[in-house]
Amino acid sequence: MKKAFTLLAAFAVLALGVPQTASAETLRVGMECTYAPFNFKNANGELDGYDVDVAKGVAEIIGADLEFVCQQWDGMIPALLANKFDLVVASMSITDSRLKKMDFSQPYRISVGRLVGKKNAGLNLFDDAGKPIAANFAGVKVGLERASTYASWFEAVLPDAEVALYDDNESLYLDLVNGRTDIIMTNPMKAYLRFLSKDDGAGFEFVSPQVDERKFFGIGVGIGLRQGNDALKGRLNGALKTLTEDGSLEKYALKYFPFAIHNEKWIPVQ
Amino acid sequence: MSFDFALIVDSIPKILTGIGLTFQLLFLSAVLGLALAIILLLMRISGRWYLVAPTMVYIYIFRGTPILVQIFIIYYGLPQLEFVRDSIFWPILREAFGCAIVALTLNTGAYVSEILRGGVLGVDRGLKEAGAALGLSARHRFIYVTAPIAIRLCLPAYSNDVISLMKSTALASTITLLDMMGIARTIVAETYAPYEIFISVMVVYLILTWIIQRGFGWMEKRMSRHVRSEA
Amino acid sequence: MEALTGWWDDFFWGSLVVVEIFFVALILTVLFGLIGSAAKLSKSRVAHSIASAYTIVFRGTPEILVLLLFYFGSAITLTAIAQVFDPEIKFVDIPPFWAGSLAIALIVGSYATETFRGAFLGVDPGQVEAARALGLSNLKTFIYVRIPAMWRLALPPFGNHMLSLIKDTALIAIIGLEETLFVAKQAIGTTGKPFTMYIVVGAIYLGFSTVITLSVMVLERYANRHLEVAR
Amino acid sequence: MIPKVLDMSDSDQTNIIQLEHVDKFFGAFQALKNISLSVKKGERIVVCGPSGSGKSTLIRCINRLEEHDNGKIVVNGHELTSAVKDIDAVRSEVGMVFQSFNLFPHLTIIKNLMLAPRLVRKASKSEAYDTAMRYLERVKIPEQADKYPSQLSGGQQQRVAIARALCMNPLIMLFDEPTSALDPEMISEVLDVMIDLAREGMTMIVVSHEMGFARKVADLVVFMDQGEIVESNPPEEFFDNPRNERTKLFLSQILSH
Repeated sequence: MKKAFTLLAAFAVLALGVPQTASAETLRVGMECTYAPFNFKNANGELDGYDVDVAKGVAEIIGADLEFVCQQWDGMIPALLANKFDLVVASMSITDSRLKKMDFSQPYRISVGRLVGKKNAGLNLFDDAGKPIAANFAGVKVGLERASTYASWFEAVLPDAEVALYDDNESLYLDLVNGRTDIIMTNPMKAYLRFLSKDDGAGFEFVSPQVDERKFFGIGVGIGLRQGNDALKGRLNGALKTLTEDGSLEKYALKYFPFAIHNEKWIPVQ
Repeated sequence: MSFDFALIVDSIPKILTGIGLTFQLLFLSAVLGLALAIILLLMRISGRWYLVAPTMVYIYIFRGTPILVQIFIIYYGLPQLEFVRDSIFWPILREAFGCAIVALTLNTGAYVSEILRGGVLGVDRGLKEAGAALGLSARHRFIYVTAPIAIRLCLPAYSNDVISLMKSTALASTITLLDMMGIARTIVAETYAPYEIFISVMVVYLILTWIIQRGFGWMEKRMSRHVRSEA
Repeated sequence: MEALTGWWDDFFWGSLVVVEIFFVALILTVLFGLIGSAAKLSKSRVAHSIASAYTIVFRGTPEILVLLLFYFGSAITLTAIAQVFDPEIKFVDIPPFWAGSLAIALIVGSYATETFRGAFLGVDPGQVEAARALGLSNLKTFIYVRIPAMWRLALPPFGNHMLSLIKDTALIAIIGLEETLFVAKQAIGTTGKPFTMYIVVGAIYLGFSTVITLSVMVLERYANRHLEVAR
Repeated sequence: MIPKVLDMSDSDQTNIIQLEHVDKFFGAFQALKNISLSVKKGERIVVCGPSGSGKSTLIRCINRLEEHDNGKIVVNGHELTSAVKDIDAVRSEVGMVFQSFNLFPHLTIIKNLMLAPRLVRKASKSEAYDTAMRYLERVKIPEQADKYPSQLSGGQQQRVAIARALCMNPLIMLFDEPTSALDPEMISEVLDVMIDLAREGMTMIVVSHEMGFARKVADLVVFMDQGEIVESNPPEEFFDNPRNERTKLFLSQILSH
């Protein structure tokens, strides 16, 4: 039996690894890896996308190595807090509720949401002022990503809507096509590229104006990090400023979209 | 590390709102799965190759692949096929609940039919012969001799399978259902407090397991009165 | 099928991850099973209670819950423990590979505990007495008599544990390890063909299950070679 | 000494069981070799022989618990073939008592007895109950009616098993080593029931090594070895003047202690 315990002890040391200190040379970056075109695996099996480009650009400027960690969306913040990685570069919007638990850099792209539904379905969900008409959501099944800004928006603004929560963005489109949901709310840039411009999205269109209530969608998408890392945050912001001003962010966006998706001018946000 | 007890107190009622769905998934798929298992068993012991072979393939496939993959194939995979969406099954497969029931039923049916077969094989051959020697038909022998003895023999294994099934219902949370697990995951996503929430829901699952075990223990005791001699 | 072009190598690497986890977890499962059964059979009340609590908790909780709890909880707990010894330590972490392997090994190990316990009890005490009478030490009796005799009894149910183990690896996709199911999700994102991709995953697992089943059959024949009737 | 079958002149020549050149194989192993045997109504046959000689296989073929490979078996006018449709009907006329009792463990004694009459004979509940109680009284354990088999001693269980077979009013009773699983002190209680049965004129084939029983009731003692009938004679002849060497050897082994 003694032997077994020695073995176990030896194993424990192996498994726990070396305790790490905060001043890491290597920064671990959490993302979904299935959220094209922001973070995804390309045909060569390499991580690619706007978020990935931003992360690499930042890393180059601050002189750190990167290690990417793939994480399902609903566990992204718990994983960050549990120290599964150091940064979230995963198209995560900077919102007040998230700021209570974590910290963000300055935004590196804008954050909005938009509803997608069947063409000519006669859905009349928003009034002319761009406000949702709650009554018209009755009987409409809505697909959302669990723990997304869109889910928070629906819960607050349309609490009676019939909502199904998915573990990843990809499933939203699958079930919209399958008819299990009538509308979905998601990032319009992604919806356009991944879905509306493709064959399987041909019968669908945006059925709402852009929704960008700051309370829910925040001031944009930033790099997430644990609280209390102000030095790191300062370095990230410095790098993002450079990337904005030297045109890199625009260059990254143009790889995937016909337009830029960041705030064109560097306006530091409090 | 701080353990937020207030959060637990807050969350438990929310988690419990999902217990109804967990129960529905468990009971419906347990009952349907048992029916399927009996059909599979009868096919398997029919001795006719055209009934035996498909049953064996079915059991091999469903026991040889992860239930999570089965759930994904049924929920996300099947709609890719045009004819499935045009079929009469679409109203069931359209709903996440229907898909979960179908997946859990098909899965547990394969396991339970093997358990039942073990029970049937465990019945002493001499007892079946005694029935035959009395002139009981094959059907009567199965109903009155083999089946009641086999049921007692497989009860312990069956109770374990019901517990496995209960644990599998938690996977329904991966296809949008808000069972206990689904609600727990949603709360975690909102509160970023996995530890507190997951431990709370774990306690609820453990209580359910305990209840199932107790229930079957009681049933076993009642059913095996004949084994207790003189006591 | 052309949807699969370019994805074969990803599935291959994903399968390799499955294999790695399987073997790591297998070793741990045997370890946990042996320690657990030893504790359950020991005269120490404390060891017995700890082992009982272990089997109750891990056999009664959904696998997905154990996995999530481990993935998120381990770092928080270990960090808290480490800080007791050295407040300078900011965090201690288990990589997902180890968290996943450890979680499924603990789950299946709880089943193995019961299997090994039953098998140890099933070893004919006469054999042990005979070995002691021949002057073998306690340890030598354990290694040369009890373990081999126990192993023969434990092998068939342990074969089933190995199947559970391989199937539980599918759950690790939920904590983001890039095994086959995760590869399938990525492939679906590009190709929009969920049925095709998940069927591939199912086929891969069916292959693994088959290999394990056949290996167990070979092992069983080897373990029982002394029982073969001389011809 | 109880009266032998010879005085039952009314049932004279009809063979209720007829085996002609029966072979039975288990894989490559031949369990029965060219067995021919005829049993008249009311006749009592005791089959003995060393273990593995095919005695059990022989009587198991008679109610088709084993299927013979060659030859012909006729029971009560029905030839047993793989095509025989009413094998259950044939079996219901042939009672069988097993070495290991084979009572249904999940049923009480009375329900063990009532099961087949209810299902096969379509007897009413009260009819079946009355018959069952009558036979329980005959085997002298009516007070055990509501117990479960596991609560009875081996001798009691075997007597229940005999009563269970009798409840079907069989024409023939087959006994497959009915006492060899019993503790010595219980053997006689079972044999007594069997002797009673013989006295009433039941047609019986008994596989047994109870030579005292054979002497007492058998019309014919059949000795089998290696799947063959080696010798068959009335008991006086068989025991006092065995002809075959194998019979002599067997008898010397079985009677020497």
